[in-house]
Amino acid sequence: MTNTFNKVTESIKNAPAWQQKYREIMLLGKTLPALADVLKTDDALVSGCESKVWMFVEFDLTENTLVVIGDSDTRIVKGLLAIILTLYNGLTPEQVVNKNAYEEFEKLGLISHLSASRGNGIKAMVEKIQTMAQHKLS
Amino acid sequence: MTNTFNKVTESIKNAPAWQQKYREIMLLGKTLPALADVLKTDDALVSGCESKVWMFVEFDLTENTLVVIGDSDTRIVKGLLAIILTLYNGLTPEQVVNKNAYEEFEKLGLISHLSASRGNGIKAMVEKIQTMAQHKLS
Amino acid sequence: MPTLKFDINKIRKDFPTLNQTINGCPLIYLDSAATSQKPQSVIDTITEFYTSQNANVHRGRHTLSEQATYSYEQVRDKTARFFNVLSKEIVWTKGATEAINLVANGLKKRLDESHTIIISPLEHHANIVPWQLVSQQTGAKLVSLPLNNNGTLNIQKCCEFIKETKPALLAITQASNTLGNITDLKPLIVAAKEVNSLVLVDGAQGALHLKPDLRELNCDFYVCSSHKMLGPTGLGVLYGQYEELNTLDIYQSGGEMIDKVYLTHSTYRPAPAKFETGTPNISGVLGFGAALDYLNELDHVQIQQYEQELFSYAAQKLVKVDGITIFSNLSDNIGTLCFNFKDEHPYDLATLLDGYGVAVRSGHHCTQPLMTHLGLNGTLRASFSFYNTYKDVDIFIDSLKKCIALLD
Amino acid sequence: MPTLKFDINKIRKDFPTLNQTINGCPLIYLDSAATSQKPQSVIDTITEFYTSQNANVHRGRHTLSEQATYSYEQVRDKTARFFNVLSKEIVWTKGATEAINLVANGLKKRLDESHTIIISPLEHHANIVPWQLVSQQTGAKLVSLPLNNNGTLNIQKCCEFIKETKPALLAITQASNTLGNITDLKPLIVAAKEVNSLVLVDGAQGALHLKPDLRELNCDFYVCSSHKMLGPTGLGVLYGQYEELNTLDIYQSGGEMIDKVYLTHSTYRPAPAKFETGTPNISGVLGFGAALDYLNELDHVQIQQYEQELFSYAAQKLVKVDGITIFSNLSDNIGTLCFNFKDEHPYDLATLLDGYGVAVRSGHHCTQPLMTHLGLNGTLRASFSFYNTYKDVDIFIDSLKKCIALLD
Ligand SMILES: Cc1ncc(COP(=O)(O)O)c(C=O)c1O
Ligand SMILES: Cc1ncc(COP(=O)(O)O)c(C=O)c1O
Repeated sequence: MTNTFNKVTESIKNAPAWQQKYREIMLLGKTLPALADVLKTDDALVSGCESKVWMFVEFDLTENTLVVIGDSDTRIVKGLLAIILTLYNGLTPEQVVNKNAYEEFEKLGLISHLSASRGNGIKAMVEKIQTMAQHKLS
Repeated sequence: MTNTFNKVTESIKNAPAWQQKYREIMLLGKTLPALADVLKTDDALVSGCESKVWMFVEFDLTENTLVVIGDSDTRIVKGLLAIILTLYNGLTPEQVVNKNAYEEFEKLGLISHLSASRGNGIKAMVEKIQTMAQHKLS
Repeated sequence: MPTLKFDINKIRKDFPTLNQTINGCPLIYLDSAATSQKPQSVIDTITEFYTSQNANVHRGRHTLSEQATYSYEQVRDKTARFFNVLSKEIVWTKGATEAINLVANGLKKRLDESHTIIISPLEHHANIVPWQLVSQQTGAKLVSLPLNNNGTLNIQKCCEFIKETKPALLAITQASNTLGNITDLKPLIVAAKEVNSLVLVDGAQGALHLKPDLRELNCDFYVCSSHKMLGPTGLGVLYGQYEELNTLDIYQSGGEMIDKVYLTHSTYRPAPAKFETGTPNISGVLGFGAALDYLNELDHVQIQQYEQELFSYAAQKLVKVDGITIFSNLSDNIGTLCFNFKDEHPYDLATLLDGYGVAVRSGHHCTQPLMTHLGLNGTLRASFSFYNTYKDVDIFIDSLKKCIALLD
Repeated sequence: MPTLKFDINKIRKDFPTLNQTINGCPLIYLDSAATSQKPQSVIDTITEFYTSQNANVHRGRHTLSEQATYSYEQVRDKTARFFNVLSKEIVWTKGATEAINLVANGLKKRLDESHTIIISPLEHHANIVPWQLVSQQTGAKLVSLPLNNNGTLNIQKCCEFIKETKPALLAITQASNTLGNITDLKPLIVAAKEVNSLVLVDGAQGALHLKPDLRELNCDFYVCSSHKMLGPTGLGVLYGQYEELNTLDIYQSGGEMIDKVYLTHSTYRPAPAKFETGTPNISGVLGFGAALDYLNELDHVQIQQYEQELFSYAAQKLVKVDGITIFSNLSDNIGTLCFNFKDEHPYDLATLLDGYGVAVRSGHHCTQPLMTHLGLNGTLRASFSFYNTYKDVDIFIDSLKKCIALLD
């Protein structure tokens, strides 16, 4: 799992300039399959994002692991979403709760995206996943 | 008229310290006869004063001169009122309009009392007299 | 009164915020429609107040309080002179939004199903939602002026619409915060007055760039925000023609606005006092006074001329960028360029532009109905002010091209 | 967290305003109940914001705007920690007065003739007039707690009164701004909760001196003003227990608080956003954050102890001045002395004291019903804070004696 994450994000971490970091993020976003339009409901919207983010967080009951799918209408947020999905997909609720997304983003040099701004969706996306995991645990 | 004013206010102008200025003002206030309680109506109140000031502004129709009487529940304001009355009583409407009370107060070294503070009654008292005179003129 | 010739180099030096780097690049601030930068004199006034003057107003006999009250009321006079109205017609609010809410609330009791309120599809949410609530609460109809597909008003049609509708109130913006388009207010107000309508003008965008003479404009209410006029945050101005202002129902209640309070009822003071309760934003008012002083030192005609030339220069350069669509009207504009690149989401370009130190805004700009009208989800917005330079425009356009290149 | 020992000399240096002369005498500021002085760090934070950070919040993707938003929201968290509540339970208003108005307006639809609202005769007009209006508009009865002749509450009687009355709401001050008397809130709130009443506490005077733990206090709403807590003007705090807060009807409307806006209707965001419309007082919020930082650096227990000792010292000296009557309770007091000299009008003594650089307040202190209850037209009020000194007290008493001598 962490290997997948490292592989996926290596190019971001190693990008020498912010321009390339963003390019890599946007490329990553392109690899994320688009959600079918029928799934892009208002209920699935993650509130607190300036751009639209649709996200479904479920648990695979047999494996007891997280399954997250999502999409966004912007390239950059979609790329960030892709990172989050890689980070959390397949983890157990315990693992999710112990996984600090902010640290990982910091390592990628993307921490400026994690401010408390309401327009910034990352906080909201991570919270939605964490809430789900906590709910599962209790 | 200006002579009366000068005589009355000379001791204020010549007072070497603010303490004495206030003493003289308060003494002046004491010389002002109290209004009968029946005259202390809400209608007669000059609004915009922190302390209560009752004032009646009329014109002597035969002489065409101003007649002002008034009272206040505080010693200092009553003294200031006494100055204003001495300044304006007996003037014609034209003379009232041309008489700048602020200049006179400045000469007495009392200008700090003339700020735009709503709690300060002098502005309101002078305005009431000036409005009356202007009304008479037009 | 205005004495200084417009000198952009001198002006730049007056605005300390402009003199900084973002992500290693010089800041290019193109978000003045959201909030303006502040001249040093405004900052100094606030500092000075808290350092040596600080006291509450209207309540004390002691020197600090008298001084504070005096300075505070002076700014009311200054504001009145700026707009050519009377001091007692100026009410302090916390912003343009609150000022509109105050009027909306104050008119409520007079409205019912027989009345109509007209707004326009150009309005900021602040000049829409309060009227929706009034409409829901009173039954008054809320209707909208006709708007051309390109986001401009056909003034003649609008005048006819107003005269037919005979609204109780016309609430309309002086300039669109999204497009920058200036509303030709005069004929609309004449039409409204012909049918005895009240007129509220939302001057949040117009006050700085257009400096209206409100007596001449002949509207009944005008609102604007200090923070968009070089002044501090947390302060708005409501102008109301005195009779109309004083007849509005009271809004907030508490100390200061009252005359007498008994345990069961109270009596109120006349306007503006009856709309100003609680301790006001004293430092905000004093800072706003310094902003007005600053503006009065400059020649408004020169400011406007400079802004117009800068805007034309920017528009001409932007139009030439491949794939860009501009939604703003390029004449009669306060200096705001609203645009998109192809069908790209504006969020991405705004984020990338920030990498180059260029601050523009993306989104619906609190004008969702206008977005719907234009068939858009959101746009980019670059808004200029007289402290921007031709070099700002050049860097903006260059950076934009680089960002576009990053997209594919 | 608190690390520094209480050192009055150091503290004095932090407050630049205190270091000045009035009419040639050193300023003795005894009007902190009207507004507190500000430490240098608060002033610096405001200056810093306008000098290098200035941008609007919540709306932009560019760096300045993100930074401003981040700092701004941090202060909400800080405020929540200060009062031991949740961030989402904190609403920014323009002052304590607006906060009370917001709650009063938000409860209106739920009230009718069958309901009762209880206030106390100690309340500031800000916690009276809004409830009078609610009462007039809804038919709900407005009644008052019983108050002893000396201005103290008989808590047992009050509790019984509450339990009998079963009010929809109890709105009560944490401390009287006129007398300084502290309300023993806990038993009152327990009584109110027993009969399912909502409780609003007016903390305008209490927040700084008493630093309440709101979770423990168990009130539903709490309001206070930044400017009385070492922070800037134009900012207030409303705490609302989240469920209760979120069920309040919206107050002002416009941008930011909405989710979707159509031309005819809109949907709103959850609290606190739905109560915060328009551009907020950003510099005010950041300055308030610095004020909380300053307070957190000090040990609240030490502050309180110092204030209490200073108050006792002042009270003992004042009691001994011939002809003085003190109306304040001398125990359970936040540090405010309310008094008169014989039947002299307080205005005269306040004016004369100012001549000696002593800033006290005179008048009804926005508590006319309390004045009526005490049979007074007005009083003098000397209110102390932890930045006052024993020497302040000495000069105050000496000056007072000199002023009294001037009277006859
Ligand atoms: C007890 C009390 N409540 C409310 C207020 C109103 O506070 P503000 O004027 O900051 O809105 C005050 C301030 O004087 C007060 O002392
Ligand atoms: C046209 C217009 N009206 C109203 C407002 C609201 O102003 P404020 O947020 O200062 O209350 C704005 C600000 O964005 C605006 O641009």
